Amino acid sequence: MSLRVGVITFPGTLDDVDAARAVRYADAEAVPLWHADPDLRGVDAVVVPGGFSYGDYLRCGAIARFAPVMQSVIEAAGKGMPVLGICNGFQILCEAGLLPGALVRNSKLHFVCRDQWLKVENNTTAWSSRYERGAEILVPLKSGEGGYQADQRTLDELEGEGRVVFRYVGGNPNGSRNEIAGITSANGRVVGLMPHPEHAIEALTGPTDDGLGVFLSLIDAVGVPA
Amino acid sequence: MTAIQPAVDTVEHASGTPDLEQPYRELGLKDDEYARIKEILGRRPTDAELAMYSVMWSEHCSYKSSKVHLSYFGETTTDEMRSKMLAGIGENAGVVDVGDGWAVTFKAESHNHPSYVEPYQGAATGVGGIVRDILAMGARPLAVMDPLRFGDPEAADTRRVVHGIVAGVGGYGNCLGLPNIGGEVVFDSSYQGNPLLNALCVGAMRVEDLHLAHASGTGNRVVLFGARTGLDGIGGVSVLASETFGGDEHSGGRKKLPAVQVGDPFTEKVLIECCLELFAQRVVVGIQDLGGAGLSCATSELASAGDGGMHVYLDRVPLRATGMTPAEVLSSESQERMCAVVKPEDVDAFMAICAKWDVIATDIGEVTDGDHLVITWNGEVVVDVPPRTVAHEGPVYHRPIERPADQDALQADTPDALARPSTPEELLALVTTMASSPNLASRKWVTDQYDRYVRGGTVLAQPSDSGMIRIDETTNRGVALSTDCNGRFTKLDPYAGAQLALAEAYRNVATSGATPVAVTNCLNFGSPEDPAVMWQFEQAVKGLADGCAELGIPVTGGNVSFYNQTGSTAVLPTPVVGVLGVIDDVRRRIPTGIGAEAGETLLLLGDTRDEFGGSEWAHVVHGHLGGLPPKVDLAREKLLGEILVAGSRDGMVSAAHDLSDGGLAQALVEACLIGETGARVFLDGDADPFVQLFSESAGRVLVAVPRTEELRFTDMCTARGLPWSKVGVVDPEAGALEIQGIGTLPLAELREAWEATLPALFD
Amino acid sequence: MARVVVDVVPKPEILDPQGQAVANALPRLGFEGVTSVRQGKHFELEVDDTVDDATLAKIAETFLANPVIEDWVVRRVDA
Amino acid sequence: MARVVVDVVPKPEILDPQGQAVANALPRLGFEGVTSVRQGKHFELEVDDTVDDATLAKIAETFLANPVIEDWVVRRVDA
Ligand SMILES: Nc1ncnc2c1ncn2[C@@H]1O[C@H](COP(=O)(O)OP(=O)(O)O)[C@@H](O)[C@H]1O
Ligand SMILES: [Mg+2]
Repeated sequence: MSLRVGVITFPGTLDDVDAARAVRYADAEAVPLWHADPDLRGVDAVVVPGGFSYGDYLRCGAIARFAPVMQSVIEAAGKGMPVLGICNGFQILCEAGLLPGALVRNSKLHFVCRDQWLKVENNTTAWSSRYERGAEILVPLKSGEGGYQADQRTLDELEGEGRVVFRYVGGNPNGSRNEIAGITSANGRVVGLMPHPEHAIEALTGPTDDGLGVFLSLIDAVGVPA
Repeated sequence: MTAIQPAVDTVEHASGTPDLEQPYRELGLKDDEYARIKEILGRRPTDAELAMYSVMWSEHCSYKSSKVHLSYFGETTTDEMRSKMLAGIGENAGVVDVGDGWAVTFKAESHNHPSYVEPYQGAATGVGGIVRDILAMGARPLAVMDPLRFGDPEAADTRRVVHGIVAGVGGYGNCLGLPNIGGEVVFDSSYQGNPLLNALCVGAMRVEDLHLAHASGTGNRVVLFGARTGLDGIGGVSVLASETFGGDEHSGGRKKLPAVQVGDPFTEKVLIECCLELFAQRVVVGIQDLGGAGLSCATSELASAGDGGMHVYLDRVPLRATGMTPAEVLSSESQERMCAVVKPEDVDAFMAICAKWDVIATDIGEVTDGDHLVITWNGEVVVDVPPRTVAHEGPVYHRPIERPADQDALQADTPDALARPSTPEELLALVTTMASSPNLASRKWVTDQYDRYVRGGTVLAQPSDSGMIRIDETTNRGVALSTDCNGRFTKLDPYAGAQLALAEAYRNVATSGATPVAVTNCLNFGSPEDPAVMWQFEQAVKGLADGCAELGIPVTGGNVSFYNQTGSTAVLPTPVVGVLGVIDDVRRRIPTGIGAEAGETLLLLGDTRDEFGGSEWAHVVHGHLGGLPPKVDLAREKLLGEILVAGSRDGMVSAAHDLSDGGLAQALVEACLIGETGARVFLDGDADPFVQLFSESAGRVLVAVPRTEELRFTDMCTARGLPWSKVGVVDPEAGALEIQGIGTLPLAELREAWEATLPALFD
Repeated sequence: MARVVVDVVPKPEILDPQGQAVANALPRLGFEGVTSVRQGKHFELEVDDTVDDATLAKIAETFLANPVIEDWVVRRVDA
Repeated sequence: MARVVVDVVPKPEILDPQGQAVANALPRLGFEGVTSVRQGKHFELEVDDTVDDATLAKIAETFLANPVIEDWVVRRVDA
């Protein structure tokens, strides 16, 4: 048996096929989860993928956080289940209160799609243990509202507790405070990031395969079920 | 505020009031066209019928000026060329069998005028429309491309148009989850008041899943699904309402409606997934997208493609606005709607799938025996027409054609007398000047606003010669696409210009290792009522069709956009050509940047002649346009393509970049910058260095071959009669482009020149 | 110094996907009784006393709103 | 039936790139004297008379605004 990883689809989710592919590349089983169905189908972990859930017309992730499936995810995360939010998924996790802060329009107001260098600042989370601390990885960033914002106290707390997992290097692409690209919950089980590791799992279709480590890390966190 | 209930113009009323004056001229119909409608119906049309005929008989929908010329595409397509074509001109989009059981469908369309009025929404809905065309074939849309033309980059209004169009293409495509894999950005002052927004979509399906829109089977249901119908884009038709109600907004007439449509990409994304599930569950007989002419088009086309009879209960259409008249409902261009024909026993399953996706679906009618399209409104008949007369039997014009009086003078004004750089310093400076000019500078400012990764199938996108996507993850089969057109070449000689566009797109596809198999086009011209424009059009169509016949690849579809002009000045004739190629294994793609393997040799394939008519150099340095465009040799293009594909298959080529605008110098700059690797280049001492560096002779490609493959590759070229010359070596250590005898340009300096231009203009 | 508010809303006949998304979501979140929503933009400007109403109208019309698809209202508010 | 307006603006300490872009553009377009701009969202709701102020506040706080980064104001207006 392999690890079962749920991949949520909301109406408007786009990168679910990619997240599922990345899960498979890490030799785990991708289990589709539907926004309207609270059943997590016995998965070991959940990925909330990128896209524009419900169109994201109000505010990214604002509507998705109320979906029935998210109520189950919030509950499971409370019990320690690993949850990864990528891009829109990160926005949803922030809206849902699983991660602190919020994501706002990019400082230049344009959507930005580019290959982005990130520094791995914390390799003790459920989704980053396969990296060396301080390693630099190249993965796509593609978002219009990727500027990470939080009040000073929250920022101090995140930095003080080492909860910044990924940081932009080589220039701030979107105005994120402290160049933050991804953060984790206090227990290291919930991680959200704006860049797309699921789009860097093979050199054929991504800039590198640097992103695969995110999904392989999960195996260390959960262990392969017997 | 009470809405006045409109008195509806019924067929019965129309029969009883034969002499009622109708505003057909305001709706764009000519006297004889109106007379023909009366003849077909045996009475005057109702308001609703008039709305239908006027929009369906418009240039945009009926192709009345272009039809007689476009038939030439069919005449020049042989059975052999047709052998891989599963659907061609006349369908929503052409479909090609690409092997492994896969069918690929692709098409381009223009949305030029709306993109000038409201650039963001015009571009957004342009993308939305072409995606629905692909979806209607039963295919999953996989990627989009956006050939764009803008006015003078320095002009104040250009900024508004560029920002709006680029954000609109990105806003819609990104939210829809379709990677943008290529396009064009060209600036020329002829597009100042008339930018071009062409959008291309490509999709794939299993061969057996091809769906062609038709409505056969008496008793089958007609279901409208997707967004509600509102007052979008019915500015023209509002004259009907105002005619009846005195034209005052408060009395039910709608004088000043914007002809602008607003896109909702989220609704379209959901519609895509919903449609694909409907296809997969096999609960649709036929499907039709609602495009330009809304329900007028969908109902009349569906009916005439089937057995001919249909009854539509128009009052059932879910509306977004109150007090809409039947004519308005029929003409509304509200986006994100589709129409399906469904067997009665499948209706429940159909509705359940729509409900799952929260898509509004309404049974609005049925297929009937008989051959009339009957539309009722609260029980009264408002339309009763033979559908073919609406959809397919519109007027056909043989517009006057005349070679422009100044064409000879234009061609005689050759660039030969223009001052050329002669010293090494001048030549070296020119390399940088050209690389930083608006038409040659890096397109990153544009393409960085587009998601090129979503769906995980993008193998090549900007800044590659072609966009390439993997369509089968198990076999790694994929397709490559490129769109091209040099409007200056087409202006100088429309026949040759169209062939040069075809040649360039063909070459771009082959340069990435794919075999070209099919062609689409988007023909953007001025007014068809201008004989000179019609001459350009006729010549371009002939050139393109003859070129395709010579290359042996069919035109599977396309789009014509006329009336692209500011005042009486037409845009440069711009027949954008899109070529689709197939690659059996995307892992052997050829990248554009050099330096993938150490110690590569740089070879130039093809012949270089002194050809500067319509060149970027003449434009940038002298603002000159005259003479003749470069010679076209399609047999050579074909040979070149075969060599590149063979080279890719046998692992002999590690990078390749085609030569086009800006010539060898620009190709070298791009190959170095994209590959982040320097090179040492040696020119032929016996030939003019300016010509070698900047000529735009067609049929040339720069290739990088590993040292170990050099002999094998050049032997193959020699054996097959393809001229080649060794022009340099890749030099990873140099960090510069060194042109021996001319000078050295550090890559950092070149990158600054190449990448800073568009941000400086538009940030 | 004065405080000025400019509200920009999509014209009534123009599709408003944003407002529609909010309206559709409310019942799902358990909020009944909201029958329609339109979503627009809200600008708060600090302006010098030299800026007159005509200028403010011009700013709203030519820049903050797109009159092809949007209506706008300018209000001066007490600071 | 009642008409309700909800205005949502970024909190003063939160970076507002959109407002800033407007503020920067105005002088370029020849409009002087606007010293600061904040850009937010403006909602116009039609609500049944059963919807009370507490519910409206809840809708604004939990849904229309994100209190981490935004402030909001609810106003009933005459129909
Ligand atoms: N509007 C656009 N949208 C997407 N990609 C574009 C656009 N314009 C240019 N590109 C891409 O940028 C690259 C360079 O464009 P261009 O110089 O026009 O290519 P070529 O000369 O080979 O036709 C190509 O990969 C092209 O597809
Ligand atoms: Mg090219």
